[in-house]
Amino acid sequence: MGQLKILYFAWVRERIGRDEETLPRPPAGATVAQLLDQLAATSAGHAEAFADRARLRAALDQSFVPLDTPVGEARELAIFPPVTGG
Amino acid sequence: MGQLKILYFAWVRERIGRDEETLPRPPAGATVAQLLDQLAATSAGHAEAFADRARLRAALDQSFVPLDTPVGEARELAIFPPVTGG
Amino acid sequence: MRVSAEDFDPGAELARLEALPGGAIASFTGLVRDDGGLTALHLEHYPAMTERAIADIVAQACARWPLLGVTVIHRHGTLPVGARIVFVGTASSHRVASLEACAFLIDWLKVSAPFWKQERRSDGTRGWVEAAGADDARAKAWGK
Amino acid sequence: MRVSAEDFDPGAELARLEALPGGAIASFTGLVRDDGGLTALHLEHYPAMTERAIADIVAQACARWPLLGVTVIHRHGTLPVGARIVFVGTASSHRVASLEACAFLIDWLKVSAPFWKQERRSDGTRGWVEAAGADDARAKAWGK
Repeated sequence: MGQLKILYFAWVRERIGRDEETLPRPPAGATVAQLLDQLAATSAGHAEAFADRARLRAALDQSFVPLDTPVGEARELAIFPPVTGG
Repeated sequence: MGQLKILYFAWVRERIGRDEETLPRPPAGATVAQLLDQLAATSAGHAEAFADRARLRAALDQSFVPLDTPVGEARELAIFPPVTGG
Repeated sequence: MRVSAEDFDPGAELARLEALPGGAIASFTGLVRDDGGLTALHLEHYPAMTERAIADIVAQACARWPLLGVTVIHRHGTLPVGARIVFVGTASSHRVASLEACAFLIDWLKVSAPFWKQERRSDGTRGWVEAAGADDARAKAWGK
Repeated sequence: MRVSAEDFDPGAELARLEALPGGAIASFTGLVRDDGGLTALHLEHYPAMTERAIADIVAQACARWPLLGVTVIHRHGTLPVGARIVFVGTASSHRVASLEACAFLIDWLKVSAPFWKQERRSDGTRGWVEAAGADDARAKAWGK
């Protein structure tokens, strides 16, 4: 088992109203997108933040991944808009 | 009529042994290359400097020109190797 | 490589690169630009990922070009108009290598370093900057 | 734009470009590189043509990219190993414009500014540097 820490940044963080939360690690094979479906049911803020998946990016253990990537053994998932640094 | 000032740079200058000379302006239609033929006959240094035309570049009144360009009304001709600045 | 809220001195950064034996130094500095009404940019970042992402970009550049030195500085926090945001400097023995690596690094920072810019305007409004598709296209043009 | 025997301060040049409203500053600095046995480069130039050639290159860059400022400095005379030779700095509102214009300017300086480098070596020999075909090809790649 174990825990999965989830981090939010920029307007994703603002809509959800928190910068992190911790969940039990999802079942083997569950993808980031499936986890977002599950989280979207937990609050109006989550639902709004995750409504348009095309505007979301994800990182597992600090590496960018597509949303259909299985969470696997990762300890940290981050959800955020496309980056705008530089 | 009038005069044509000729400037030499880098190893062209060294082989000729001077950095400039002045000639009567050549006849209408005469090209830079024809002028080099004429100058090559004036000293061993000129002959050596102008032996390999592929290694020479020219400027008429401070603008690069191909060697087959007529000298025309220009007042200053410069002969030099390909540039190596920057 | 530094990620910091602090300002930096581009002249001192260039001097450090000039002291290397390469002879060809390229740099890019990005500042907060006044587009009319902007007072500041606030830069949020993902600290645990930032260092890793920038180290990865620098390693890619070093694998691709013969570089003798690379400096990447990216600030975070609230930066007023005219403040420096980012600096990339490269040193090489080859002019083309230093220029290309510098352009590569800043292009990749734009699309793969986890920073988000929020505009703060003189009318009190705030808005997150949207990613430009052109940046993605330009970074992809470098291939992998 | 300056052609001078004097040294210059890249940090001060960058600061001047940063003071413009653009926000995107690119630079290139070229130094005398120690290739083993070199003690100095002597740079000869054609003064009456140099100013015209550099002004023409800068005008081409300004016609091609939306630049807010351009600095070109090229030294002549005898420059020891480690000395600065050339500086190109560009300021724009657009990252890509400043980077491309900077690369364009240094590429064109290499092939169209009337400077000739002579190497002076520790064994007392001197030799004129031969033009590299690659520089010509790279400058031509920018088109006209």
